Amino acid sequence: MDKLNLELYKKLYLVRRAEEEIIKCYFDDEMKTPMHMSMGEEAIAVGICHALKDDDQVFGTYRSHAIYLAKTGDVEDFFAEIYGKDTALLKGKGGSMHLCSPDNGFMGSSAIVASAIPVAVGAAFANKMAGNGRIVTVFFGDGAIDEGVFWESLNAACLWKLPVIFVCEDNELAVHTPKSLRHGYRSISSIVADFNCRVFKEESTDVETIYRLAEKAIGAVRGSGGPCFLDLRYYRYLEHVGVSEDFKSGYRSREEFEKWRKKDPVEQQRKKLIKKRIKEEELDKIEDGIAERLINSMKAAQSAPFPGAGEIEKEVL
Amino acid sequence: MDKLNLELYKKLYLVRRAEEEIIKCYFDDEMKTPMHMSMGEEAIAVGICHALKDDDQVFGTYRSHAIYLAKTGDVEDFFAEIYGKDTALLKGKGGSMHLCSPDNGFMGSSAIVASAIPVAVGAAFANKMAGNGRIVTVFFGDGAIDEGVFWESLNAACLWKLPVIFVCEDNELAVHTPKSLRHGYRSISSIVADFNCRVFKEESTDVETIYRLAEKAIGAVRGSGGPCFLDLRYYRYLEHVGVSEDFKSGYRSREEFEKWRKKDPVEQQRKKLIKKRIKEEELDKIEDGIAERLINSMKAAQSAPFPGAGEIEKEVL
Amino acid sequence: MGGSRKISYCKAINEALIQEMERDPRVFTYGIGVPDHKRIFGSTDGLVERFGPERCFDTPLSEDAMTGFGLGAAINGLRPIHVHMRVDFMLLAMNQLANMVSSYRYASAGELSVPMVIRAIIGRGWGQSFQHSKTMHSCFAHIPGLRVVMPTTPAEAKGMLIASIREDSPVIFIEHRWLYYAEDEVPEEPFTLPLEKAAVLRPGKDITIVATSWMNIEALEAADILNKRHGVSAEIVNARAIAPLDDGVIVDSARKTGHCIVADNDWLHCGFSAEIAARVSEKCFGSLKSPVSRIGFAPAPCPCTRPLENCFYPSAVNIIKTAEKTLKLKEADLSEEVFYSYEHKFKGPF
Amino acid sequence: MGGSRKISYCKAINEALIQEMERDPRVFTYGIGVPDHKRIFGSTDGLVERFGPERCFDTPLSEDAMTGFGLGAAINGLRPIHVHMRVDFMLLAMNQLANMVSSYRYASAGELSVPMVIRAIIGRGWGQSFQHSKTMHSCFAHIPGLRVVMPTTPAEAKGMLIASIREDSPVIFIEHRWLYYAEDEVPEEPFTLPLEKAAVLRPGKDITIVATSWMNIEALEAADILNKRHGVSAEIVNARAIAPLDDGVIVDSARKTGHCIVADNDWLHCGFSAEIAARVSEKCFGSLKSPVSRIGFAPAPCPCTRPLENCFYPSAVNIIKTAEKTLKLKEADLSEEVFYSYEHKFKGPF
Ligand SMILES: Cc1ncc(C[n+]2csc(CCOP(=O)(O)OP(=O)(O)O)c2C)c(N)n1
Ligand SMILES: Cc1ncc(C[n+]2csc(CCOP(=O)(O)OP(=O)(O)O)c2C)c(N)n1
Ligand SMILES: [Mg+2]
Ligand SMILES: [Mg+2]
Repeated sequence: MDKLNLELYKKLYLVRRAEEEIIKCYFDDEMKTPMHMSMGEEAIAVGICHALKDDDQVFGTYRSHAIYLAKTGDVEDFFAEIYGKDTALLKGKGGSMHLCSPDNGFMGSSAIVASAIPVAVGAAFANKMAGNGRIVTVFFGDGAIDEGVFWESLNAACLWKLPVIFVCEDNELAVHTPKSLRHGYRSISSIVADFNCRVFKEESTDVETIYRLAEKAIGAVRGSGGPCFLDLRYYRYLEHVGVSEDFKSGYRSREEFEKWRKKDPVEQQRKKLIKKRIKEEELDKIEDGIAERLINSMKAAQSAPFPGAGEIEKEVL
Repeated sequence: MDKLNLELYKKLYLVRRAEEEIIKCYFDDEMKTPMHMSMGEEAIAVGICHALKDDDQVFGTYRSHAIYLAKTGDVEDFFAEIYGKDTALLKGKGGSMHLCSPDNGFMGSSAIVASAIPVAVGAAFANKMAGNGRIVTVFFGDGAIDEGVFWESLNAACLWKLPVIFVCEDNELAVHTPKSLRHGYRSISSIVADFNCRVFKEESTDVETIYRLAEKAIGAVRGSGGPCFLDLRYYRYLEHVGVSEDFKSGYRSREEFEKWRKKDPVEQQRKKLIKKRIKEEELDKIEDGIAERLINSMKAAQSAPFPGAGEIEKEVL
Repeated sequence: MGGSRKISYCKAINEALIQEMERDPRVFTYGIGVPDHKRIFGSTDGLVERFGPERCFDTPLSEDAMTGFGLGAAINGLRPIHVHMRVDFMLLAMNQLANMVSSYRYASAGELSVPMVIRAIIGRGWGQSFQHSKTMHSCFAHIPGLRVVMPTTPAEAKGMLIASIREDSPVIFIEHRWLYYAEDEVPEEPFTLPLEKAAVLRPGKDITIVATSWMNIEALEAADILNKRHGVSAEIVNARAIAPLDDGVIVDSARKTGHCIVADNDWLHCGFSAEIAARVSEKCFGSLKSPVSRIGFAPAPCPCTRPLENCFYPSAVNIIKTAEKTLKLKEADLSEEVFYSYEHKFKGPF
Repeated sequence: MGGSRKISYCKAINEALIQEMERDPRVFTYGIGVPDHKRIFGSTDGLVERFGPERCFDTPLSEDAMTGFGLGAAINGLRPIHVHMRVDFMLLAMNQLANMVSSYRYASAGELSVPMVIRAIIGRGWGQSFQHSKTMHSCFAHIPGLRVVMPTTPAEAKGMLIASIREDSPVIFIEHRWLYYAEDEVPEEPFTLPLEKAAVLRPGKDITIVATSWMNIEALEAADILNKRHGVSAEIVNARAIAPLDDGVIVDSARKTGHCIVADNDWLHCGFSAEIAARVSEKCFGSLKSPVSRIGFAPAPCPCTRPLENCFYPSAVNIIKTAEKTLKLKEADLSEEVFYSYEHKFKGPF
């Protein structure tokens, strides 16, 4: 049996299903936090996070459901947080945009575009000083590379040869604005390759391909000590923020979506497993198990208490 | 007679001599403004500014004596300003770091590293909208390219194809810190060339070479409408700020200086003229004329009145 | 002169933009998302269609450079309007704002001027947390050379935006997201309102409530209840000008009533509320019957979850309770009151 | 316990750095020019020799990223000290400061902490103009989650820097360039001073002068002259803690004297001086015999030329004149007085 591909699928399914559950409940208006959905990018998040060790570290953006779930394995805390409940690690202070689980190597996510990138570089510096072998991976979008701080951070990581992997999750959009209206160059990969940085580019939605690529990048970081840059393409299924489709708003076409949908990372991986002769019933059972866990933790989150007013001024300093 | 080379020499001499006059008087402690001297970079400033038209526009840094003098042809206002006098256009509000003469196309200089770069890009946008054919040139050091705003500005200029020339005056130092401690890449030129930007690189201290290069860059901007990047090397003769040498402080050697000194832009150009059979006496006379103008305007500045206290709150809004 | 009609705050902004861009070809509007289909919550509707992509355009995500870009365009004769969906993003441009935009005119001794407007949206959205909830007017106001205004009513939105666009110095124009739907009478024709003066929003005689932006709405509710429950007549002074600030209206009101509460849409420490409290305390010394009190955000980053968010943001209830304390009234039982709680209406994301 | 000896403010900072880096291997110092031969005006002397380039290093000119870098190192267990030769350069990092550093602990509900010190130098140099002359403490102090301190004496420099380095939340540590040469008794052994409290610098009974940073030096001079010329006993309260601020010492003093002047090393509008004036006016209501006055920078960008620079910066003379007005004294003729005018000593560049 192909254990790797099954494990990858489990994570893909978990991520996808978690967001489907969110969609089902979002209009109940109990999750009062802006949702930036991961749908479409699951292969990147799962492929990379699966290649990382438990104590490797990850930083994300407001669009971090997938990487959070893939990195941490947590579900219970996740739902409690987006429901804003006292049972969550952050007690609802962060919400969907600010997930954080340091013990599981998820070091936080920021809703200011590009602002976690230098933090990741500093975290990598600390790891290097500690000699703990940990790798830091920071995820960001193709919009983040517009920001000066991306360039400053890239330069510093290359200069100091820090063990950090920059992952640009390129959906060609910043909110609704295409790259063509934002970038005065053809290819970010070829620019970054002129820095002291290894670059890997990939457009696949196959999680195994991403996983292998991540292994290569991790190897390169461990080998050289210096950074890598992953330029990975995906298609954002839903609107920028919110849980609905938005193909009618005119800035992109449903046809494009349909093209990507044909190579949907989750379905594709399921098909691959079946081709590899994993029984469909077995998969169904696995999926049901995951779904049960998700639904239960969601219910637990729904019925959990809110934090008390005293929480507001705690942990400020 | 080689009129071009003579004109270039006059400007070189003016710039060099102006700074020499400053050095002579600086320890009188009457010019109460921090001096960042241009000595060593005259060929760049003069070569480029001479290639620009009068109504083309220039932005600089705290180290702008050379480009200010080369672009504006002004001397009187310059000295009045660094003496902080009421007779200066800025009435001493700016000082040496904040020269400004909009009527002569010198649009200002900033003492925050890299911060004039986006301003130049916006000025170029306005020129493009006005269709006035003006070109904006912004000068900055090899330290400025460390700052994120350089990358943001470069990207925007390339994206919108704006008529702006970026001039990186590379003296390999930011204050006392060499490029090797700041840059995580080999060559800025090759990186910028991956943007939609023409790049020209030159290490010459020959003003004519720089002038021809500038002509080429200006032609490229007028032709394409889009930006150029000039990567120009020079050697800073004096300390970062102040009017003295600093070869004893240990971060760089006098030997290196001596190597550059052999191809000093001003002396070299003088030699060239003599080779071209311009009589030395003629040059002496020209130099004396320039010196006289400089010394007179310096004296005028010294004896001019200070601005009245009422000036302080004028022109705030 | 045309008449006036009820339009929303959002429409008032939109109308000001269209009328000024129509009038003056040097005006252009730009910023992240400005021409996209959401149109900055509708406020930039129709601009790109009318004025084309040269005068209404999107930008890279580069707040710092885009601010410098506006400055460069302004000193070269254009009149840029830069839009930020969130004031928090302006923090990336703080260097350009405080070191460049604010001093360029001074740095050229008036040879160059900076007719630039920066529109920034603030306001409690909906679970926005600590990176999308600041106001920052006091920090901008602290820097000489920057004008800062915060219109509250639709008429102010239009009149002050037109005045800002026509102004030759930089103006930071701060709009509260929740005010976008407020409707009121607004003249059809272009008109201007002063950028440095506060205005009495509701006259009264017993106590002065100085409020900024959305806090005026809370103050109006509080004033109604104070009147109903205590017969107290509160005067609300809308502090729509933050810097520079002609404090005459504020000081006159406080001197008249002898009591003053400042309700700012911001944190208190070193904020605009401190400035008002300091000025009122100084200039009304001897006329005040009680110390000036201040109301604002809880001293913490803004949390996401609703119950804590409710503790973070000040409301009519805080104003009422503070007024009761100030006037030494017995605390009214507010449990029966129905508050205009906008957050119940507002569905995410922002 | 070792003894104490007179050392300079600069040496006190240097000693604190060395002792803490010696004590705790997690501490490191970095920033533009930190290890170069000028050593941040001498304050980082000996660090790179003692602790090597891994714990004392230069950086690219990237203030924004370098601030985020410190944050990342801090949440991963190190204790960074980031140095800026000028506070003005911190404006490039305002986003990291106000959106990231200040809220990271909150954002992780205390799972992560941010033991980071940011040293920034301020102060009138010598024709520095408008981009090298800000103080900005009020803007930093406005953001919950940031500590801001401004030590004045050498002992404070050492004790507060050690406390800052040992503190688990971010501290912005603001040093005035002119104080670098001030000498005073400082204990040899490491010691800490509280980060949230003001201190009485000179006891008095007739009027309170609350001063920040260099303004304490001006206040001392003013107090001498007020005593000599008017027999007035001024109490100087050194507001060395800006945020968070336990205002007890300040309020007690103002209540005791009944008169209060705030002399801040900054612009007034929406500044720290407003916060102090607001608090004193509120908490001493009824005990004040005169309104609180404020003294600070002229409301303009800082000009370069000396005569205008002299108008820009507040001085002992302003304090004396304000005290005379406050106490209704006849204006003393100060033309014979020799003021300790540091700017005559100070030769450029900064
Ligand atoms: C500094 C900053 N500017 C603007 C925004 C508003 N904003 C939020 S997400 C976004 C687009 C980001 O695009 P990208 O980085 O490609 O990420 P994606 O949403 O596509 O995953 C923008 C402009 C922000 N949050 N931060
Ligand atoms: C944003 C900012 N950071 C730091 C400084 C302090 N500083 C002044 S000049 C300088 C070095 C700049 O080097 P470069 O751009 O190469 O110019 P050069 O002095 O070599 O001409 C530094 C770090 C500053 N003025 N602005
Ligand atoms: Mg994107
Ligand atoms: Mg240099």
